[in-house]
Amino acid sequence: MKSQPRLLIGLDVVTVLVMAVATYMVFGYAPIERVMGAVQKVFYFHVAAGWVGMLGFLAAVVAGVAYLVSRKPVWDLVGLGAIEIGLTFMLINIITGSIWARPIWNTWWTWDPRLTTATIMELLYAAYLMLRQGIEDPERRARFGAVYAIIGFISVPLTFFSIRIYRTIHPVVIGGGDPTVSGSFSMTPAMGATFAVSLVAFSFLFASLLWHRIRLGQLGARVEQMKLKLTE
Amino acid sequence: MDTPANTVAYMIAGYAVIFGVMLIYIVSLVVRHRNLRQEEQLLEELQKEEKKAGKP
Amino acid sequence: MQDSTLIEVSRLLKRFGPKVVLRGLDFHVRQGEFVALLGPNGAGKTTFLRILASLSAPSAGRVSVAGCDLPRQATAVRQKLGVVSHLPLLYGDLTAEENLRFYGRMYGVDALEKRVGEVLTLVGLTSRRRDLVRTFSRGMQQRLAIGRAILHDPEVLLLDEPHTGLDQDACEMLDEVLMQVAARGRTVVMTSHDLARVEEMASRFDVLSRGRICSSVRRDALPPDGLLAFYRRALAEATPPVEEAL
Amino acid sequence: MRGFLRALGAVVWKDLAAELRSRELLSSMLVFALLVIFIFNFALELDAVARANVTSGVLWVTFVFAGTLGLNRSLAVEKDRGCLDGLLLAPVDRTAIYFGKAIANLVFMLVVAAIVLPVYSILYNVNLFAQGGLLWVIFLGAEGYTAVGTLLAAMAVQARTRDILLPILLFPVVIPVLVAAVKASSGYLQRLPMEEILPWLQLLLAYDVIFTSIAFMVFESVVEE
Repeated sequence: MKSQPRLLIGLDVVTVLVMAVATYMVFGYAPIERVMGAVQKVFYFHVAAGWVGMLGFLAAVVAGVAYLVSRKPVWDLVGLGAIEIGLTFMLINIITGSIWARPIWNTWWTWDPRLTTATIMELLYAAYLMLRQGIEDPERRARFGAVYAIIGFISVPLTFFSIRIYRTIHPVVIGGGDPTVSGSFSMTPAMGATFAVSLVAFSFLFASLLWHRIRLGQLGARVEQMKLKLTE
Repeated sequence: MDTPANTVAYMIAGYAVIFGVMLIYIVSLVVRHRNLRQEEQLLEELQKEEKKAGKP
Repeated sequence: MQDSTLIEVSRLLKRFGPKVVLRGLDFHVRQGEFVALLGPNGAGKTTFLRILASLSAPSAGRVSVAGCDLPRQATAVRQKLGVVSHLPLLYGDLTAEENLRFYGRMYGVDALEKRVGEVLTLVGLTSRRRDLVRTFSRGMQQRLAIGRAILHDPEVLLLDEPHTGLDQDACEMLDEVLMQVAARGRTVVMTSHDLARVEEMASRFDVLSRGRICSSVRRDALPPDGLLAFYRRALAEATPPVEEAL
Repeated sequence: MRGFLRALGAVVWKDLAAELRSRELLSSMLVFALLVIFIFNFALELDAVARANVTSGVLWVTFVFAGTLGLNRSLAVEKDRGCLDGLLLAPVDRTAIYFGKAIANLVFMLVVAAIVLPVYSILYNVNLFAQGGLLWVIFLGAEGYTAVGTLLAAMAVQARTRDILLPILLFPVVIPVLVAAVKASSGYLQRLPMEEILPWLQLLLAYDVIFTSIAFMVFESVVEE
């Protein structure tokens, strides 16, 4: 087993540092929002987690296309890892969204397009994992995984639009939006800075986790190979 | 000026979920990694034994 | 002799994930040969035949059939191949005739009705042409499967264990059809477990073991103690500790 | 191109001829569809008021469920006797096979719709044929559904868990079709002005175009080895 490459160690260190800074900014630097109070602070990591989820699913599509073109097994590991991470962070996004919704909209759940789409994505990629589980041949598993990741991701914007045409009550923070929608707020510069740092921190976290997950997959593949050699 | 609503409990719950789920995922990575490493070492030993047995 | 080589396989490698099934297989067949591929279970016979049939892509190595490379020129190769597997590849809810008509259209066979009639006569199913394949016995299905495979008059016929699940009579009828095809100068590659049966039919015997062709012999060069003895020796030489019994 | 159309036609003809003979697929889809409608009748208390709102939803849920049944069966037939290999051995473009299967499946869905609609009309004393637009919606919805469904069913039948896999794979992807088709249908049934129906029709059309092309591009990698 090769020891960790220096770049990865560096990435880990940077990730921990930026995450610490982001966490500090959320609790110590960003002001408390005037109407919603402390719960508004959930917003920073809630959106950042959703961002990582989307990054993961997007990376899985890129990896899927790359796999279908090149047939290199490493792209399958990238795709699987990206989806695993995407699922984890989309879950965080959905739960925190629900926690936010409770005091602000007085309900745990709303059929708002983003929330609903996020949940459908969660189900979609859970189906991806079930599809993989049902196939023994690793090559076919990779191929079908790639195809489903592509099909699934392309359906997401259409799902979003189809639900969007129902009226939304989700706050549109960036780019103004409807001020009458309860739960929307305008960001002060300090809030904006905190938000930006959170996004950067979570992006680093994503890169670092994905890299570790790919290495885990490679280790798994190596162990499989050794097992085969011994049984021959 | 209105005083903000008291929603500290929700904020704490939110961040507990955020860090909790991330922690679970990282732990799962570590555990899977450790299991694989153990298996790898075991297989390496078996391979060595086989080579020894094969030589004479 | 170079120009009559019909199937050319060199250093063929096939991997399923970490598992290597074919490791550097070399295989050459000349026009008109009837090659029997022998080997224990798991030697890679079916995998090899699926690669020749263009159903499975090689991981590495060169495969060419009738001058066309696989998998690049797969469509051209498919036109020249007839394949019979241990599954019939027929639709139970269509009649014998309709099955052949369907596959004939897929292959773009000219004067289809006439050809369907010819093939049905050849495989001895003319009287059952309007019956559903579902109602056929295993032997009749297998004969029709051969009819399906030779419908477009392919240059090469590939057969994977065609005798599996057939009784004695059905086997003999199948062999008769096969010999007629071979007698018309077509090239045949067939895998089988039934040594006694192929000893009568094939013109060459190749033994596949652990993903390689380990021995090959023409029928006229077969040792006096017969194919079975040759096969056992070939396997014993290929795998030093005798672990794969017949 | 002629070879492509010939092969496509052959696959469609083969599926329809086999189905005409056995009627296994259509009869199971139909019986299932009618059962679903009856279950809805009691589960939702479909009185006159409720019906006006839920008719299109009931119809589409019925089509979608019956559709998975048909898709699974249509591809399982190919897999079981090795016929899929038989198709793949033919010297034709693989996408001709895909379109052949997809068109046959679309025909089956439309046949089911053609029987369910009048039956529903009689059962509930509404005329579903009064609005020609509804038939359009059914065609567009069924096209998108079978385009994706045929592709995913081809994957599902090659998996170990094939019987349970198809709906799990298919439903999250066809939600846009379902939402748009339900809204467009109920728009027509409630005689809403065209500008309220149009966005849904556009969404359906966009879905059909996008997913038919995607399936066209990736089908080969679903069946090859």
